[in-house]
Amino acid sequence: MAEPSPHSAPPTLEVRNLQTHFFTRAGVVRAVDDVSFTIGRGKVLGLVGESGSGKTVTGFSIMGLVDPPGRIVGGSILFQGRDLAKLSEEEMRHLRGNRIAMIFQDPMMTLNPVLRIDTQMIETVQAHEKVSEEEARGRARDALGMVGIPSPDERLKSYPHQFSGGMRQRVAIAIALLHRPDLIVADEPTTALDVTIQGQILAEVQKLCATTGTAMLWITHDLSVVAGLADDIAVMYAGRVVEFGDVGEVLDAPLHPYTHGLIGSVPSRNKRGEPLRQIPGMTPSLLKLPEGCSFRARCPRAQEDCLVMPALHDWLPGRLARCHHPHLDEVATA
Amino acid sequence: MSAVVGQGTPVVKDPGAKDKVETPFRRFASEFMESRLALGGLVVISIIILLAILAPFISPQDPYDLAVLDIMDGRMEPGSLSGDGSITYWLGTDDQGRDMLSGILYGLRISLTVGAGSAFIACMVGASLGLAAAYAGGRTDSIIMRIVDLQLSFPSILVALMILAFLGKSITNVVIAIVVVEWAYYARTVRGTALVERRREYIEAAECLALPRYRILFRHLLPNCLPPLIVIGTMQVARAIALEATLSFLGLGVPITEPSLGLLIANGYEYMLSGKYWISFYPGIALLVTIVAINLVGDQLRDVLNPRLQK
Amino acid sequence: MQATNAPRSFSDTETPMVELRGVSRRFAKKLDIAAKLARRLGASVREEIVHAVDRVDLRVRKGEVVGLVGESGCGKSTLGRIVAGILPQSEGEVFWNGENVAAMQGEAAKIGKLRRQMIFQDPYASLNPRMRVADIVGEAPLVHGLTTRGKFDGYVDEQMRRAGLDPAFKRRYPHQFSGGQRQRIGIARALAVAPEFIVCDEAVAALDVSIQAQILNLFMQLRKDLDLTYLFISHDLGVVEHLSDRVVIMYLGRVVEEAPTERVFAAANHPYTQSLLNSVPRIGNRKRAFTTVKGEIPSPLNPPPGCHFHPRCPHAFERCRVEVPVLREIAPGQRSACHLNDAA
Amino acid sequence: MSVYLLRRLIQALGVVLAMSVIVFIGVFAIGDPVEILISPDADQMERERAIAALGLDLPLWQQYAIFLGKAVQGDLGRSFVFNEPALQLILQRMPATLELAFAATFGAILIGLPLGLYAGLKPNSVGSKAIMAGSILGFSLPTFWVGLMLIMVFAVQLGWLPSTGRGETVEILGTRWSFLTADGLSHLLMPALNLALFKISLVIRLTRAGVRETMLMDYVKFARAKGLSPFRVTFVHVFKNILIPVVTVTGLEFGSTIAFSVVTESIFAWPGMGKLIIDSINVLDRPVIVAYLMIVVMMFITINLVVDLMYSVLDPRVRLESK
Amino acid sequence: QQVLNMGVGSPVTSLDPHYHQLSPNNAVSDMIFDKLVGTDAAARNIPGLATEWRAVGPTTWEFKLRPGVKFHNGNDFTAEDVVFTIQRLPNVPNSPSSYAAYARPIVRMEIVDPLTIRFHTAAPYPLMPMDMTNVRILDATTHANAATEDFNAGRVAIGTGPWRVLSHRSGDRIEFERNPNFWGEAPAFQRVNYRMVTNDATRTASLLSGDLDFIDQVPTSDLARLRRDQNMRLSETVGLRLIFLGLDHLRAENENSPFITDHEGKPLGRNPLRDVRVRRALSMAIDRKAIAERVMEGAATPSGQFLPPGTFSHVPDVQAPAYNPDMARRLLAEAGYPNGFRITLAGPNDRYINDSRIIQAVGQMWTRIGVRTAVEAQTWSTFVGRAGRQEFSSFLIGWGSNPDGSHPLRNILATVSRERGWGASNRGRFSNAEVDSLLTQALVELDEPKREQLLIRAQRIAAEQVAVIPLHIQTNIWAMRRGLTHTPRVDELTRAQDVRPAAQ
Ligand SMILES: Nc1ncnc2c1ncn2[C@@H]1O[C@H](COP(=O)(O)OP(=O)(O)OP(=O)(O)O)[C@@H](O)[C@H]1O
Ligand SMILES: Nc1ncnc2c1ncn2[C@@H]1O[C@H](COP(=O)(O)OP(=O)(O)OP(=O)(O)O)[C@@H](O)[C@H]1O
Ligand SMILES: [Mg+2]
Ligand SMILES: [Mg+2]
Repeated sequence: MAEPSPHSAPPTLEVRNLQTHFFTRAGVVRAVDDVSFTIGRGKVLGLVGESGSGKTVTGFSIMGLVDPPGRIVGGSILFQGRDLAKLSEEEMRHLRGNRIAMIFQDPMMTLNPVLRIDTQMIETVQAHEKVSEEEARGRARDALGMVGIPSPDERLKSYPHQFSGGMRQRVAIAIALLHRPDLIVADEPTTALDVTIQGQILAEVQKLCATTGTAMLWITHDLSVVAGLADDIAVMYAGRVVEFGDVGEVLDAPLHPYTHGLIGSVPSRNKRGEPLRQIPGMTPSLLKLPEGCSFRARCPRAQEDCLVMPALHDWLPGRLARCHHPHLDEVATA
Repeated sequence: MSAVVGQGTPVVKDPGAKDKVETPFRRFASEFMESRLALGGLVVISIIILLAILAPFISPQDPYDLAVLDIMDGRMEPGSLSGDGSITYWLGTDDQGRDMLSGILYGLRISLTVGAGSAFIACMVGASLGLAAAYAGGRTDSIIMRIVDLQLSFPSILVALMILAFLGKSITNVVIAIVVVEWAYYARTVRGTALVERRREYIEAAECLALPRYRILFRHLLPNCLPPLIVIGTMQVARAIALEATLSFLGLGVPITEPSLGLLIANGYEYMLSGKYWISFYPGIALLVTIVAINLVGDQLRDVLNPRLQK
Repeated sequence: MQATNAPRSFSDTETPMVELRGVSRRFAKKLDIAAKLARRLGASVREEIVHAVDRVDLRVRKGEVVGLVGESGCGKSTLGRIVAGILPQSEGEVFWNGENVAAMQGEAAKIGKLRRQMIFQDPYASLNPRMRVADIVGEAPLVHGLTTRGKFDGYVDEQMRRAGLDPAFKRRYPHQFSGGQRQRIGIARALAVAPEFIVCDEAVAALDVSIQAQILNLFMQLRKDLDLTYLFISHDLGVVEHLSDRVVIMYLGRVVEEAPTERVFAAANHPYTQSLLNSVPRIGNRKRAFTTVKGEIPSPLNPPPGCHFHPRCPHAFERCRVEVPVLREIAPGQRSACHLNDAA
Repeated sequence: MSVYLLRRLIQALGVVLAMSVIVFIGVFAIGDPVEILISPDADQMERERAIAALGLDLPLWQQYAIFLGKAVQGDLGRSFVFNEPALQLILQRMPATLELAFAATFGAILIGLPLGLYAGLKPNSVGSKAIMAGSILGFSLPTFWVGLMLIMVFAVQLGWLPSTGRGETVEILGTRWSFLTADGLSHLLMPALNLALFKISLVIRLTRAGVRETMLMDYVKFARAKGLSPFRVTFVHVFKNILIPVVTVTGLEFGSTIAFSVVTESIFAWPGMGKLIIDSINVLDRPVIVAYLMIVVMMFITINLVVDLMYSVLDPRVRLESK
Repeated sequence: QQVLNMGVGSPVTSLDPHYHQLSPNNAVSDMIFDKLVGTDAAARNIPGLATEWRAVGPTTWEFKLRPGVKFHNGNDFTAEDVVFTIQRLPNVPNSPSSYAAYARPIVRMEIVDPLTIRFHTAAPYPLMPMDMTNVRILDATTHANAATEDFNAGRVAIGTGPWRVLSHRSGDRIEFERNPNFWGEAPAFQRVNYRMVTNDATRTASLLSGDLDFIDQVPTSDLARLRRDQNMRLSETVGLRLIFLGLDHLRAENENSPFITDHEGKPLGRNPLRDVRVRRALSMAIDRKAIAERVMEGAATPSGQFLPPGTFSHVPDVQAPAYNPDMARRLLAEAGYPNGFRITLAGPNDRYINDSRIIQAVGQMWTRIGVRTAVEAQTWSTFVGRAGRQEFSSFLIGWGSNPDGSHPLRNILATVSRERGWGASNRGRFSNAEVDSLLTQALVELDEPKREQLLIRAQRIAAEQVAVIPLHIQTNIWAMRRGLTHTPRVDELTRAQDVRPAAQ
């Protein structure tokens, strides 16, 4: 996370020490507990981490869509310099779908099954701009065209169930693009899709980012997607960002032992037929996180001092890691 | 075949693994307890069931024994002393000189028997047929489901009326009538759930393990169809009690000499205008409390057992 | 333990452990009286038939790991189920150690079935939520007489340990385990009936990367320890590449290509295989432009005629639209179903 | 669509036929109408004459065959008691019952939907807890009891509403309706409320459950993520989805509303079909019982069909062909 | 007050006066039509459309018709209409309970002049005037081809009576208008709204709330309240309906009666009810006063016979049996049942006033003398069929008599005989030769005092033999708002002409 130089514009999004907790009967779930990262204009940040590490909650926190019993309890979310965490619901509503858009994971569930596509698109246009229905329809048609849906005029009159998963996800992306937002939060938008369809969508997203200059937070657990798509990467573990940096650098020479293990366990990183490198143990429950570094119990490098929670420290320029004993040695060899 | 586990596959240990085994029942129970209202309902039902079971021992009078009733004690106000001075009618008497308190306690017995009995039998019949339909599929399925449709396409109260008109009055016949009316709900519910459950992979796994069919049906499929069954079961108990009351009101319920709550209400109902409220008021309260309590419990069960609302 | 599972070589002459010959599976929605009547009256109704698996030949030799790859709905699971004996085929024959499964009787049939086990995709749905782990694992052995009531505990413990589970957990219920642990329970359950052949249907797809590695390692370990044979169904090419000796690629119910693993990844022949390989993001490929296969996957309800892939194929020509290509050997151990091979 | 309708038609025919057999045998088994209908001082000769006059001297299957033959021509027999065609008798009374049932159903939706919506949107508020508690009461109170209480309070004690009967009617299209006159409405209010009570609870619960379930759906969250106003999210995205179960269930319940009007009608002396059937059962007026049940079955079938069609209108995912 | 809102408890099923013998139908017919012989409130014959009648020969009755009577549509009433009416009686299609019986004794009709008609019978027939109190006269021209539906639709509900039908909504209400040309006393109201409110409690509630001015079949449970209410008036009279217990006389002395066992539930091997001492004991064990006061709330008079005092052929010296449980026990012991036995008492629960309550009360009383009684109440439709098939050992039933002892004797106490048409409702199969012979004589005796003596003797024997156990005669009760008066009728008919504004 390079310090923004004083004369350049603020980054599109800067999340600092974000904390979002769920106050359940069983106790406080620290779903997001100290997350920080920055996304510059037109950049793609890949947010990776295992299931339950708090990626989605981070996304919803940015959108201001954390539902009770969840609440943002700390930190700031600076969007073009404004702290979203401090905005009123009404102000937030004006940003949502307008300046910040979101794409959800499951394309089968994100569109309202009983409303036609045009209704769902036009209402989005009209929610933020006073335009005639005709004009809104025109915008919707253009957006559909942009994501590569053939004969958008006809398609507007369809219901979601008449589309395949890939098509629906494209509609969702089109809806996100309606107001040419400055930031798109994409929560695993291709995970539910087939490989070839995922390829199509990724290609389109790449093209769009390049043409519109929109910044993108791409949430996924698939390191290979991030590798191909993102500029920067943030790795989450148990509600915290444990590593942040340029995609290439991080993937080639991860600092944090967790990132290290994660990348190591990707099959294609391993020699065929040989046992995969694996991280022993499993992710701890967010309800009762161990004291100190939450990765401690699974970490081969853990030592006494790991009983103290490490801070996200920039060990190298633009390379941050939350670890007392990062793999600095390998950076040198890489 | 060695059972050696290499270091590549470490045994997963979980601290505190041995202390408490959270059975599905226990988990369900703790979730159920979360609603104080439902807990209250459960307590009330327990008390009511206890009262009903103990009725012969705690009620001042055997309201079914014509020898101890005296019409000269008929329609006495709550708190009156019987003609021979032997008992105090705390809740008054009905037209036959029947102690209302005893009548209500015994009436609870009958209402609960009818309600629970008919719900239970209907559940057994309906669940078996529904399960068979879902598992066998094909022709069996469509025959059973057509019968269910037929049954459901017919207003329950009319069916019950017809059956009772045909069979005559008795507790058994009321139970039969309610079973005939309600089995179809169970069958449909179980079939619906079973159709979903039987596509789940654990059933395939059981088939893959070449387990006998009955075992798959009753050990794997049935237990997983239970939650919705329990929910409609409780609700249907309440419904059955209300239905019995209505049938009694329409003159086709249990015999007059063994009055259920419904019949007590129907009897006393004629006295409402003349101010002898207690003859139907107290049984009415008893009926209401019972049904409300059952519904409260059923309601919470529905929430707890609903997979879609499960956390 | 640094044993390498170097690719083995197999002779074509030995009897395959599992062989499918011309196996098809159709799912049909039959017309009822009303629909038939309506058709007679001129309404345009027809039977809807899904050719989930369409004339597939497949051989798996003892000790081999065969990867089965393809996109959603192409019939991988259906094929896996047929092999595991859960689902009967509509046509064709399945052989187990050279014996026609359909002809097997009584005890032999049961043993044959038990020898082929399956591990399922969804770790949450594949365990009966109302049974304790001990019962899930031990039920079948007990029923089939592989163990007795007296030895039950020890038997279950052994299976659990082998799958990397602490036997202390055996009185627990599935919901008390994480996804990876559940998958281990599923594995223990399958191992408990002493199988020789295991169908893994997307067995790691639902798991996190770090857990996925644990399970994959377990599979490989077991293969070595117990001399198991796998049919490994997956849509994750990376996993398949890592694990299998041979890869079979399916598209809309048909096998389009089949080859040893290195060969597939080095010299894929079928255009579908090629585009599949191209679309897969690789961790090694940084900031690259994704290439795309055009078009959507067609519905298996009415697949395109001829070669199913032709509407999306960049090389399609006239013949592809009308004639179904046959699977032909194009290189040693490599077979492909594409008309381009004839043209060449 | 045509296949679907055809299928429903065939099913309906089967159901009606099966029903007619069951009903015929059932009604036959209940008792001998002659015993009830005949004057107690009628001697044996008169008795035999009556039996022959009513066609009860034939074997059951012959009676059924005759019935079926006539039924095909739209004649469901003549009432023993009224000496009028049973069908006509029932059709005469149907408007009163329909009026009552419609009033109850619409009332239930009008009252239940907003309450359920509120309870679903604010599940933890005191108001919604009160609503839910109230709805359990509504479920639990026996209809007949509530009916009498209503009369006691609103007619006898307060004198606000007429106690029983149907009010003034206006003739439209050959049938008489009372909901168009003030007097008629005032008569309709209490019985409709009585009948609606259970449905109100039902609608409240359905709505609440629907809202709670729908609120958890991704598409609702997505709607919010689009920046839509809470109003639009609730009343377009959520509402349209919960309308589906509510309409389906209330539609299906419409049949049972008609059936349950038996109780309400007899309490409020409402001259509808429900009262007719109770009276007919009491005097074993077989043709009326059979005709009533046949009509009810057909009504149920029609209602179910209408509900299904409505369902497909409301929910575009449901294509009738694929059912 | 121009409009009278009446609420009746039983539905009127047809406006055809010859379709179905049913009190509610008869009441409405009495408002629309007239009979040759009318009956006053005490059921005594009074001139109707006939001004006088007499037996002009042993087999000939002559009726003089009232002159100047017009039907509602203006047609004149003549002897032709009488002939037409009598001929129509057996020819009403589908009638389940017809009036044909009243036409059967008449073998020939003779029109002497337009206002005189003679009925010829095969044998002497003393009951002719009473029969004529049941036959409503139709118009030969208007009703020539009228079907029941035409009456029900109101099209031909045209008679000579005090009210004309304005509209009829079956099962709901009938609206009447005063017939300005009525030959008798002019009705007091311009319009009558005759509504059927079958639920007892709602009927009372409607009266209390003012929706109705007048109701019949007042539930006994509401009597106390209505008596107290300043704004309400009651009108009551002892009726003609006896509530009694039927006993099994069918099973011979050494046979088992179906619902009688010993205390262990084993069959007795004999039928105790064939022993008159047992029957007497059962009768004595019943505290009729308690039933009349407690169960019926005063709306009944204990009775030992079918007819109330003051009616033709009432037996003056037969009183309601006195309550004497000790004597009853003694009689039982004498008969060989010192410990009693078990019996089931059956009865309807929806037919007579408090029917199921009465059998429970009787059950209490019998149980006290050692006859352990189980009580079985069922709907009338089930009950009446079983009773008719002699399935019960003892049962409660009622009988509404014509005010002539021959009516109950012939139908309930006479030996069942198909040829004579006797014993139509003799469900206990009582049979006594002496009763039969007295009845035979009475049925052809034209001399009224002689006939009355024959009937009294027959009834006395039946009472001594305890053929049935009479309980009480119901009191007919109507209730109305203050400001109305009503002449209560023993025959239970609720007719608008009996209601008038009260004299201020
Ligand atoms: N409403 C809630 N109440 C309680 N805990 C919640 C709630 N929503 C999320 N959590 C918890 O927050 C944690 C983070 O969840 P989140 O959905 O952000 O994970 P994720 O990284 O997106 O995982 P996945 O890859 O499975 O989508 C989880 O442990 C989850 O249990
Ligand atoms: N029981 C069934 N009834 C009807 N159609 C079925 C059934 N099972 C599978 N199919 C159809 O057969 C086709 C192949 O299904 P299958 O599950 O084998 O695909 P798959 O390759 O495993 O897909 P996925 O990757 O989604 O698991 C699909 O189109 C599916 O809809
Ligand atoms: Mg997520
Ligand atoms: Mg699959």
